[in-house]
Amino acid sequence: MSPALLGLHDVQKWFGGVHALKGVDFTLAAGEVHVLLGENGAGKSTLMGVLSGAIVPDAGEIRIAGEPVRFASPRDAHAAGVAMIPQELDLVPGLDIAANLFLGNEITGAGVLQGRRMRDAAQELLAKAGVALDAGLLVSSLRIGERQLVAIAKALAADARILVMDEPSAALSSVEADHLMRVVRDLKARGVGVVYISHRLEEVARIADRVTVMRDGQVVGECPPQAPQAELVRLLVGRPLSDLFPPRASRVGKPILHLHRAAFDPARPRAGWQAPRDVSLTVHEGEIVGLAGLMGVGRTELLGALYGFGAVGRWSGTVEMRGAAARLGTIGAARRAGIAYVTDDRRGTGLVLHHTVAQNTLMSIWRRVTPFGLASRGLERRRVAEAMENYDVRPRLPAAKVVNLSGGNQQKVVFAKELMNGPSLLLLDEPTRGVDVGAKTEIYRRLRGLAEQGLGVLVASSELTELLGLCDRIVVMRAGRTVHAFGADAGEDAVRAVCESGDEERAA
Amino acid sequence: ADGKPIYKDCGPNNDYVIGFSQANFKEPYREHVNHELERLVKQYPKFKLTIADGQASVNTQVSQVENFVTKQVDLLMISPFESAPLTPAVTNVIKKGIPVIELDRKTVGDDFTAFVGGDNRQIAKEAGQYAANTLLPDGGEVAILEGLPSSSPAIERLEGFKDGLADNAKLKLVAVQPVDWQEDKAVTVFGAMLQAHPDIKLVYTSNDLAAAGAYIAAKQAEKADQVKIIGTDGLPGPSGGIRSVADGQWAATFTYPTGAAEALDLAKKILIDCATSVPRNVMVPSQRIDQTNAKALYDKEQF
Amino acid sequence: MSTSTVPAALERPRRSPLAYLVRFQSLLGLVIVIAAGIGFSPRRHGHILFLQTDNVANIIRSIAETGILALGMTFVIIAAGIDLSVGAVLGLCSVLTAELLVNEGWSLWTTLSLVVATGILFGAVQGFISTKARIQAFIVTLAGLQAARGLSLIASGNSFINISYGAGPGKAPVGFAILGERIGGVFPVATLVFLVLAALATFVLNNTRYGRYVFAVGGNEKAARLSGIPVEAVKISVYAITGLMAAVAGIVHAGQFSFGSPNDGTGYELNAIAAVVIGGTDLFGGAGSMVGTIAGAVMLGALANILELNDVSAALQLLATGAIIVMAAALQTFVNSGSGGR
Amino acid sequence: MSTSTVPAALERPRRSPLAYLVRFQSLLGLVIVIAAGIGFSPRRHGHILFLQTDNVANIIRSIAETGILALGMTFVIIAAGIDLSVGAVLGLCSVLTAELLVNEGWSLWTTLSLVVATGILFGAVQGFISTKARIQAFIVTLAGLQAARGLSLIASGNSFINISYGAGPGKAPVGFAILGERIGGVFPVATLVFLVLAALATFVLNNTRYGRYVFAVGGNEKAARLSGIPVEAVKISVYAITGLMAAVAGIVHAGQFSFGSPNDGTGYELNAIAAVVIGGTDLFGGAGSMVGTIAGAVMLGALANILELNDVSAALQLLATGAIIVMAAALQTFVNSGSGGR
Ligand SMILES: Nc1ncnc2c1ncn2[C@@H]1O[C@H](COP(=O)(O)OP(=O)(O)OP(=O)(O)O)[C@@H](O)[C@H]1O
Ligand SMILES: Nc1ncnc2c1ncn2[C@@H]1O[C@H](COP(=O)(O)OP(=O)(O)OP(=O)(O)O)[C@@H](O)[C@H]1O
Ligand SMILES: [Mg+2]
Ligand SMILES: [Mg+2]
Repeated sequence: MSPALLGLHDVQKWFGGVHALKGVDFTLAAGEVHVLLGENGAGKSTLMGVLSGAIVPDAGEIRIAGEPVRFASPRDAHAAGVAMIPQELDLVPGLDIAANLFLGNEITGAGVLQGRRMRDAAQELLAKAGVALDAGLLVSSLRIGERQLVAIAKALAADARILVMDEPSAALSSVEADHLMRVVRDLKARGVGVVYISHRLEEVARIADRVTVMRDGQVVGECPPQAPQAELVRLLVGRPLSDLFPPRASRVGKPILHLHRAAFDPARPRAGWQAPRDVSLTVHEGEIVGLAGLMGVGRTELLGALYGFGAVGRWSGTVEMRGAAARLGTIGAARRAGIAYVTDDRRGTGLVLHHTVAQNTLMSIWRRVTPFGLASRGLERRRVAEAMENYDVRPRLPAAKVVNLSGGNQQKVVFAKELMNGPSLLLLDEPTRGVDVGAKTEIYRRLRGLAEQGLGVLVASSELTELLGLCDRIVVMRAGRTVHAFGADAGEDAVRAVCESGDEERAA
Repeated sequence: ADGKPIYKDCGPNNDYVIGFSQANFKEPYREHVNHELERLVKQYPKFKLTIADGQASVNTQVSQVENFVTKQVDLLMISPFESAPLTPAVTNVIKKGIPVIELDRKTVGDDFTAFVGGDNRQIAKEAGQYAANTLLPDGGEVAILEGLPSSSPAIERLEGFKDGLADNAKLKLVAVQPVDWQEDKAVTVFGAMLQAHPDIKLVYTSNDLAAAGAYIAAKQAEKADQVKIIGTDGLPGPSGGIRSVADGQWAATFTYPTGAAEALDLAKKILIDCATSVPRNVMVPSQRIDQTNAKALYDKEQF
Repeated sequence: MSTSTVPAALERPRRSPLAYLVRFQSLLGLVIVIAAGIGFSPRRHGHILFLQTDNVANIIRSIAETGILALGMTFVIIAAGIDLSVGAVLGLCSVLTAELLVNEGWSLWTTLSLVVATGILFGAVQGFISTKARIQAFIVTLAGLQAARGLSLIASGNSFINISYGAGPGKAPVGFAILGERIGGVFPVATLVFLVLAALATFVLNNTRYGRYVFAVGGNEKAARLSGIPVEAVKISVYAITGLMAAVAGIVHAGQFSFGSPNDGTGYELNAIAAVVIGGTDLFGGAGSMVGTIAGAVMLGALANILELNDVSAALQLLATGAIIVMAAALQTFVNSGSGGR
Repeated sequence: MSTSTVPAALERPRRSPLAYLVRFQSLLGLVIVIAAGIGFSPRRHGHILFLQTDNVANIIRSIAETGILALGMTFVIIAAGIDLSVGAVLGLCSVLTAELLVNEGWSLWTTLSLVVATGILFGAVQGFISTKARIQAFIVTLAGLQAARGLSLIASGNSFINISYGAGPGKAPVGFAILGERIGGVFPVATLVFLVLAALATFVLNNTRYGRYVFAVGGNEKAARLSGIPVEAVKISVYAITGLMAAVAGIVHAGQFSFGSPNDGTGYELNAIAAVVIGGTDLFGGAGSMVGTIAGAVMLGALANILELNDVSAALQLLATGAIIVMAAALQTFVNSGSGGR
């Protein structure tokens, strides 16, 4: 039989004390979509890093079309026809989209950059990836979701034989995700081999030809793409998982946050910052309310404006906390009102990447662990240990630098940090982006638990299944407005329909 | 004097280490002093001279004086960057029984063995009088390019020159700007001055570098003939001010004596001849270099 | 389908008037200072001295050297580096030039090429050390500053060297004097050198692949590496560029002052960096503009000039300079922030 | 850089020998220099001059002022800022002290409190401007440098001021002279001031909430703000601290040299920053150690001393200083890299 397009054999990688890859074998055939699943920290990104030349393995060999190859740098991998969409979107914020798409292989004539030609070519690539963005925009002005799409387009630009997608759908909402599926399918049709990493199990059935599951730096098994989710989960987590989502609220209490026809006008309107224009919703004690909508409809901005982050400005209309009119708009005010906030950009605004897990976890509660303004190492150590335990941050090293944690574990640290304050209202933006099923269920269960104790939660997510499974109510947004509210029993299609439809019925 | 030699380990047969703490190596004048000392010390086979760069920082220079004590030099020569700050350090040297010869600037009080130098104020005053009486008897506009503001030589030369100008009421001092002893700054600043005051007839500069800068600016403004330039330092050699005067670029410059020869002679008296006393103040006169004597002097020193 | 993202795109047209203004925000400070210059300039029978040809010529001459340094500095800073050694390297190169021409009697071209080579090498070595040994550029170039001063003391034998022109030993070729001349008695040759280099630098930064790489490396080193950009080579090269610029500035210095001194150029690095940052370049790298740098340099020169024209006292000059620099910078950030720049 | 970010104790539970070595990496350069000092020190009848009490005393005296400045600088740099004005503020404060004591005849305590207040205010204003107007600290403090020099020229009337002690007009209280004294004829009072402040600064940085805030703000300003840390207050306060330290340094300067001059302190900022960075603090903020800074300051002093004891020529001293600084830094990053530093 002809050799596989790609073959990784017995790949090993150590990071200091961490044995990230313990001898992994992995193959990929031309025109095949090979889905790679695994818990956070399983080693997926590391394995793909090895394949794309970003990480030099300590042992093992890489074969492409049977030929053994050595990648000392991403450059070599490019040359061998390997392209990668990294998990942590690595774009240059100061350059425009076109420049980013062609970074490293610019179009030049006589040594001079052909700006116009590149922009036109970029525009086509964007269209191919289903992105209607102007190629002249600075990447720094793009949303996470939009950056994700640009990263996809960038990978397409390389038109490679082997394309690695590390959680490409993490930041996408239904429409973009659907389009991504389509893109992957016609890559496949063109004979490109695709490695697809995701924590969204429902995607598996839609595109996978083959599924491989990793755990603790090893391949723990393959399974057919039609395998039932429960089976996948069992392989992933290593034990059967009763059910993903905890039971709904038994009883909801008094309203905590109440918005009626509320609007936020920023002091300095920013292009692309979708200010909340007409928002009506209520979050009660013990209730988890979801915000649904397509990319850019203003969920992130709504949460930001409530917490006083992202833009300075004033709220108008009814804004009440616990039945009393509240003057929100600054972080101080929000925190005094007992609001906590988890941003959707953990690397940019959620964490101090080069600080330790300990430092990050304690960041929002220094006040509590420093009696009389003096640091108490004992107190610090105890709170950190407890937090890492509660949120199962791996590896359990308080002194590990957050930048070296896997994406999912980074997210857990953000969570721990925000919840240590014991808030009464929790604002979550894409809370489980890049978090594995096991961790997700933990997070859901913990959220529900906190809700039971009277916490109110407002969560924006691009993952509809998550909202449907977790929330007591789902509010759909469009262009800064809340347009409809669904109960717990809402069906996926109904919600999607409202999200993607254009008409303007008022929220209940 | 009570008959005891100034330095107890003196005598004709020993070798001696002389430490010279120079205020800084920045100004050409100080480079010149260093060269003079290095040149002349060769005439004293018993002397070994080491020079330290005070880097225009009192803190650094104090440290260097202290280090000379640690190294136990036999005699300290010093050109203090500023007087008061160096005084305690020098006093300490005297206490240790090490003779101190100060060049160019005195420390406060009497804790030094001898001082060799000129008088900034006097030199600048002569320059002012020369301008007032000889160069511009019928008056005109005058400008000054000051050194580094609030450093003592800059202050003394500025005030001295003003005193001198007083001789002639018809002179009008139209502009005073600091150029921090620097040629490039002098070009820019004097260029602007000539714009604001096109009729400037004479400019006094606190050192030769500034004078060179002033000349460039005047030339670029095509006013080289109109503006008479007076420098200070009067350094010899192809790079020095004497030559610039000889070439007719400047009207005059006033030598600020190094006192190197005198200082070394004192050192010999103290260390080798075991002198019991030496003159405390050796004033080395300044000399005016002008069109009358510049050429002669310049050619003379090109032995 | 993909229409869902269109609104977002439409909200951010590429060429909004604001964006347009912002592209030239770096010129703002300059405009202000010039306006102020005209306003406060002393007049003589109706003529605004500040605008007189000679005065303008003086201004642009006075900035030639720091301007040249600032050009190189722009590359380094955009690449998220810094180079404190440029002033000292300028001094070293002016000394070398004088020494070789006058005392060694080398020919003009061999001298210039050697001096330029020295500058490039010195810069490249600094870049190499800080890149390979991963030492902060600040430290390496601060050390480089010391080393350059030391070398120039050695090269000059602890003394400054005047350049006199003519034939025969101890004289430099007359041609070299041109750097001190003014074309048509008006336009300073030194400034011409600056302008030519400025045009070149602007072109390289904005219109070549190399320029792109510099932005990428400064903006997101990891992304640059993943895109197959030779990050280390780029980082080293930017220091070679500052070295080159410092060498040229040193030659210009020696030329226009017929003079080489180990101490010349002291503190120039701060002026150069100031010009760059006032020009709107971000000290943390990844963003900046060459035009801005040029504007910044001219602004600083015009500022000093207007203060001198008014015989402002040394003390007030210092105060005014400080105040105006801050105001210019403040204005820029204000305009910037309107467009959601960081 | 890596571990200095970890408030030491947080990693105590598991201390590998490497981690242990790394915790003290900042001392490495110092150890080397001292070893070298002993090795190369000239000896006189058996005694190692470098180690003689007097010599050691001289070294620690010589670093008192830059040391004090470096303490403040450490806070600013960890908070991802920079302060170029400290040298000038030192000058300003030395002038003020002399002026008030000598020419205005103020009492010692009123003088000192006013001078300290001035320093703090000056720093705070700079912090306020750069924070509120969002101007890069480099620019604001460069302007501040100019302003401070301007002010000191005004305060001193373009002159320097000698301080003479005694009673009556024109004389400063005798007590003030103590700053020039040496305890038991050995230990310099100026150094004592430095040590006290150093202990204080180390404590504040490592053992207080404020210290933790400084690290957080420097590490990621946005994240810190989101976590409810009063980012702006912290940023302003660090400049107030450098201002305070500069004021104290200025007083010490006036005291130990009985002198105040607008020109004093020129260039000190670079030495202070060098001490900080050699001490292993990251110029990009979020990481650093006070102990490292102290070690860095002492190292620079010892280095200069050993070179002079050996009669190294000025030129070679510059070269050697440059080389050794780089080597020390290289060694640190080398040791660091073992522990996955950035
Ligand atoms: N640069 C690094 N230094 C140290 N440890 C690292 C580094 N990169 C990864 N690791 C560790 O290697 C292991 C695998 O990380 P990896 O990112 O491959 O996991 P992953 O499967 O991609 O997880 P996720 O699904 O959350 O992205 C983790 O324990 C992580 O902490
Ligand atoms: N023009 C912009 N400049 C800077 N940041 C922006 C801009 N537009 C959006 N953002 C921010 O980018 C982040 C990511 O946006 P995100 O991808 O979450 O949009 P979305 O969640 O898909 O749509 P939304 O959250 O608005 O419903 C958010 O914090 C958002 O505020
Ligand atoms: Mg991953
Ligand atoms: Mg969002």
